[in-house]
Amino acid sequence: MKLLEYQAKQQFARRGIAIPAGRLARSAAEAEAAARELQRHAGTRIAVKAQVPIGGRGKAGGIAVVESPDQARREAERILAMDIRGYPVRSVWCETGLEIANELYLGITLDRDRRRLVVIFSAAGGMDIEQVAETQPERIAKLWPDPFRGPQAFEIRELAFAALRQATAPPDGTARVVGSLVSLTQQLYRTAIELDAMTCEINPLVLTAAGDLVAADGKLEVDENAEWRHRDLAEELARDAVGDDGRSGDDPFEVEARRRGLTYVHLDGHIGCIGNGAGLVMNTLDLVKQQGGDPADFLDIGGGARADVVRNALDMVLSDPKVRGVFINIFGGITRGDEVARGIIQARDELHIDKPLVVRMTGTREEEGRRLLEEAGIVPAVSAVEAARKIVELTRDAGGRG
Amino acid sequence: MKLLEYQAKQQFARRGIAIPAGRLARSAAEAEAAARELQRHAGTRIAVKAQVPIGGRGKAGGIAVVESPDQARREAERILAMDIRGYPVRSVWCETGLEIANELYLGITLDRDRRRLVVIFSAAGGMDIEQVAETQPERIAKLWPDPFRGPQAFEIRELAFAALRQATAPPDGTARVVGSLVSLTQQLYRTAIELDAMTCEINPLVLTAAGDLVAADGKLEVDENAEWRHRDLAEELARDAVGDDGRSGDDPFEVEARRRGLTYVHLDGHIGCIGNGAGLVMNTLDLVKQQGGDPADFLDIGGGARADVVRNALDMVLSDPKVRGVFINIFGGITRGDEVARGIIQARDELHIDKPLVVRMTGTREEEGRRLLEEAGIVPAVSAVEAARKIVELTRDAGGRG
Amino acid sequence: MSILVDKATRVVVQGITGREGSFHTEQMIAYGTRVVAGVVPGKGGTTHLDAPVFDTVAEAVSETGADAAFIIVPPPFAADAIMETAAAGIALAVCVTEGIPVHDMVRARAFVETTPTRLIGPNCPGVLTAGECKIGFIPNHVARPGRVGIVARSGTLTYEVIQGLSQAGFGQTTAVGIGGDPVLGLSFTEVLRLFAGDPATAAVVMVGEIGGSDEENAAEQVLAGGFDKPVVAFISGRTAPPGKRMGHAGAIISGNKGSAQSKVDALTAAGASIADTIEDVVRLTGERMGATAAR
Amino acid sequence: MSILVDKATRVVVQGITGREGSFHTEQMIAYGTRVVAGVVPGKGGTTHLDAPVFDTVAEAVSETGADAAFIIVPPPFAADAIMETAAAGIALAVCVTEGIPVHDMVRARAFVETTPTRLIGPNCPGVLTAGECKIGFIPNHVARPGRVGIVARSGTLTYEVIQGLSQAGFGQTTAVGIGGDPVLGLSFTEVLRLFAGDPATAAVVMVGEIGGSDEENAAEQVLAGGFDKPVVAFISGRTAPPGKRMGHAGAIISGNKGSAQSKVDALTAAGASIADTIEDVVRLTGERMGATAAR
Repeated sequence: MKLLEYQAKQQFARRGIAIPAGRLARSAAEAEAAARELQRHAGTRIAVKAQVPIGGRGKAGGIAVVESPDQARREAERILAMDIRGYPVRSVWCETGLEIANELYLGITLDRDRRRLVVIFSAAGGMDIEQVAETQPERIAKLWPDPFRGPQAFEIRELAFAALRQATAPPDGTARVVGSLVSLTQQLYRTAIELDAMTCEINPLVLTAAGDLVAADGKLEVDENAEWRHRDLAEELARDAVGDDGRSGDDPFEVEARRRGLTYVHLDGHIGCIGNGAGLVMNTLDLVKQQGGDPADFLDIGGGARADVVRNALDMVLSDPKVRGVFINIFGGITRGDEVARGIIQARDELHIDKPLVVRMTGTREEEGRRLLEEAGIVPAVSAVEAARKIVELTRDAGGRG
Repeated sequence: MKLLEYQAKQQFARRGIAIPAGRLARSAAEAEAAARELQRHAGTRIAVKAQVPIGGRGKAGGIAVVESPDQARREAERILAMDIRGYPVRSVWCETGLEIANELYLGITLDRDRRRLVVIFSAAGGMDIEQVAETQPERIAKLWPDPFRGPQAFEIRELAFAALRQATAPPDGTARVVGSLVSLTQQLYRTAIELDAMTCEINPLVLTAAGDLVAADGKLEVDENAEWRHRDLAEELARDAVGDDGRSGDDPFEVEARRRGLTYVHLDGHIGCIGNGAGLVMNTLDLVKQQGGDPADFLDIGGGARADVVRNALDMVLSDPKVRGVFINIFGGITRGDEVARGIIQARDELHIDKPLVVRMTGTREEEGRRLLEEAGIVPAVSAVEAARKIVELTRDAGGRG
Repeated sequence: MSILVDKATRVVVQGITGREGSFHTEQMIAYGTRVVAGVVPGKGGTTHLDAPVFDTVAEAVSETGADAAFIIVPPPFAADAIMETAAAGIALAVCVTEGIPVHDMVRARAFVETTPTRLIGPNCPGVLTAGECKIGFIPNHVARPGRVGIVARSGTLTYEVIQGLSQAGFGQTTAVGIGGDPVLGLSFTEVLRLFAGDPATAAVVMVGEIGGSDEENAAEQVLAGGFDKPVVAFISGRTAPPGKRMGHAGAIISGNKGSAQSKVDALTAAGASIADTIEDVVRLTGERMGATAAR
Repeated sequence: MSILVDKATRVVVQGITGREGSFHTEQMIAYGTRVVAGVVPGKGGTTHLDAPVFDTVAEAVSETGADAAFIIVPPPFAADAIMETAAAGIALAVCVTEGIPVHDMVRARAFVETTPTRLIGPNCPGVLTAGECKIGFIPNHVARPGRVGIVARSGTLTYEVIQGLSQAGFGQTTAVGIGGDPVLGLSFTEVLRLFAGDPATAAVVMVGEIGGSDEENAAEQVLAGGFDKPVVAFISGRTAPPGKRMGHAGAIISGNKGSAQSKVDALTAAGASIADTIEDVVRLTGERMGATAAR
């Protein structure tokens, strides 16, 4: 689950992190009203920001700073008509501008190599942070908190002093900034832990002229494996997004696959690919390409899939009209050949599949599985390479290559 | 801060622990109304329980189980007139009765020897738990969770299975009970951590006929050193208790001392005792007794006390009309002699003290302190034993003994 | 010889009475694995597949001397089961559960590090020493005893490699599927070190995939430092679509590591032969071992 | 010889610029203690009492080689300061702060246990090696060098004992005030073991008090097991009123331990002489040491 900026900020605010006052708007008129309301209280400039679950919207023109409600309406109209890297903009977040003294960076993510979360802090926040990380790594300070203890105040102070010493223009009142960073980092860490975040980021983290730290942007991505722990959040997001699942820009096939609970990536080719296990499916795609074919998708039925999952998968893959045939590659381990065979036969019969199906089947219960397929008139291939060759051949015959 | 039963239960309930439905009553009429209300919803028997911050109220007759609102009124009237081990009963908690299958025990406290919290669980809960602990220690299972990790589910299962194997009549559906105990223990542990509890206890923890675990009683004591972290709780308690500070039964001198922020224990004698450091004050009391005197109090001004604290302490001690004279025993370490001397002189002058004061002063800044006292006409004693002898002599002269 | 498991390994199965747990335990027993106990809280005192069932791992260990665990419990309970295993002093824990929340695994892995327990997985096919013992899902009939060690991230590709090698006549010592999750127990680095110390293993096949930098680390820390056995490496996902990314934190941490090219480069520099297909793996293994030594 | 601190000890003061921190650092310097650094977050780069001030303990250690810390910061920050000290690799941390929440100390103590750092306190008068070094509050003029080791819970009674011994001509090696809080660093047990290994210490005075069972544990685990130096023990609070108790948990854990009688019994059984007053302490020390050996 990727939260939109305003949703992430609401989660931050709930845990004590300061954010600018703001309102969500789904139309130009709503944006105008929001700007009027915000200026009544604060009287400052207003930022109108595209809500899309992807970075780089600023450089793409998805953020405007306006002086008046009228201007907010015009800019919102323009932004709401945009499509940012494949994501149509469905809403804008209008918020009061900040008196910026410094732009810092604070983020938490998983460091796979260390098998821990890492807290990243830099005094060089803003849009160029990745470049800073590459060219001036000494300006990025990192902390890998003990997973049970979490970041201790002294560790955060060490992190903060280390980064601030590398700042080109160290902020005024370092002691106060460091003190605020200690609580802020603990709040952000708590957010990450409580929400099972894979990424939890504030960039820029604004140090205002008045000396306060404010989250001027927010990114938050929840581990999909942990969604069962966050049903309330998922519901809240759904409610918040008024009938939209918050992943508005996604490929419709992928949205449908998620609804069906399948691990599916939509691609451009003509050959549907289904396998058990991500490695095997990736290899299946590689084999298809090596044989001169173009995969239409990546679909992993995972470990231990039963007949109904296989039927579901076939139905999904064939819902893409570009698909001319399907390559099912099964090496049974936890997955059992007989279960998969039953699913394929059932799907073929019930869904009246008339496109070519090539099934490679080996591993646990392969004999039972192959017997079932043969009895149903489906000839299983022996090796994966052979199967790949065969499906490419069959789909080429079926319609000529793109 | 010792919470009353109903306050502890509210804290439990807030963290997901099941408690019986209940109402607080401060008069017999309120108890009658509460019983009527509770019976309307549940139709069961009602327990009317004295709210006092001390154990043993059941054996003292502070709990009645009633069948009707009318009976609730009569029992509440009786209980509200009681004084349980020095604590007058100011309120009763009326709650619905439970269908009890088993009475268990679950508690968390500090284990000084291990320097950790200990989780204690027994299938032999109820009033005799202390006796069980003494005579059948194998029926009490203990767990010392890592302070950063807290109790893990598997550790709680080990604890629970160990205790349940020792149960004389193991409850039905052990697997379900153990599963519930895992969440309950983690909730109780979270309560203890979040509230800085020195003791956090459910006894009896009732396993109902329906197979649920319900906290039939609750004890919760908050570390006084951590009260600054729980201002909201203190306020809530004060609000809840309607003008009463929830420590209704306390000695009025001790209540006043707490208000003044002093560490004071009221005793029965005639000699006021003030010192810096608990060990020194205890020794001061010992010395006074050895010399044949009776201490009127224990007052520790703590480490680093300044002049105003000393003045405050003298004022407090002398507010007890039984006090005939005061022994001030100071061995300066972090506490400085000159500061203490200034406080004594100021107090004598401003409070017009005419009762004998004996001051023993040595340690850090003792010379400066002694000089100040001498200049003000107060002769400091040289040794503590001498000082004790002198104050006993002076107070005996002042009014004859006991 | 072999690494991690052999004929003497005594296995306790956590989740033995579940549908999957039961099926795969049967498969393991059929392979020759000594399954000495099961653990299912609340079912202590019963028997399943001829093994005594206990409420806790600690009891299973003290009653049966189990020294390895097969953990096949649902995701919400898996991290706890891993910690229970480590706390009970089990030497090897194999967790096959898929879908464990990453934060759970970060904690479980940190817990395991405070004990001597070795963890394989989660979300892995497990470990198999040809003809002696298997813990996990590797199909029973694909392996045959020999001199090739296998360490792989992907489960199904592990099977492919074993099958390919066996069919070509190259038997195996031990195959280890370390799993594909972001937070794992044993990594390539640690398994390669074990193979380095195993005299029975004459060559190693490594099956990596895009993401993380375990392959790069293993190449730099183990293979480049005097690893004296031939290594054939296969990296899957070279044509996989790049994930859609959000936020900067990931890029700050991983930089350019994790791509297929980065892995191929590091492994090539460390002296490994790079295979483009499973067939390639078999061919290169033959070439590097010399036909005679291998079979 | 001595234990814990001597002339070479290099001390960093956490909270050096506070009113109390500043005053007691001056006293320590006047006693001869080598104060090499201060730590106050945000005041790094300044100087106080001729010592360089740093933002973090880690920097103070790397810049000055400090190996002991005097921690005098307010209660809300004290547990964190203790952990920072331990994480920075300081050998001895002395925390005098009073009023640290118990749960904070449970965590800080557990953290310290994962490091080689020794913690004294909190809520203690600190440590003093006569004529060489003091860290804490023990008044400067009461101690004199000699052969008696002192370990005490109460701060002010520590001073009483030192003064009493000094006035009677019995000098000291090291006096350690371990503090009276429920959760402490060094206990009687650990300090007595240190005295057992210190050839300069010829006798030990222990000052305990009611509550906990440190005194009983030390008696059973150290004194009864071949501790070959005379021990004089004083237990304060024998006439103190019993606290009002609530709940059963405390009683289940401590049983009958913690009373003055329990401590006196355990110490007597372990061969210690029990003193009823400070005067008694001095007299018994003289008797046990033999007048000549002592002075």
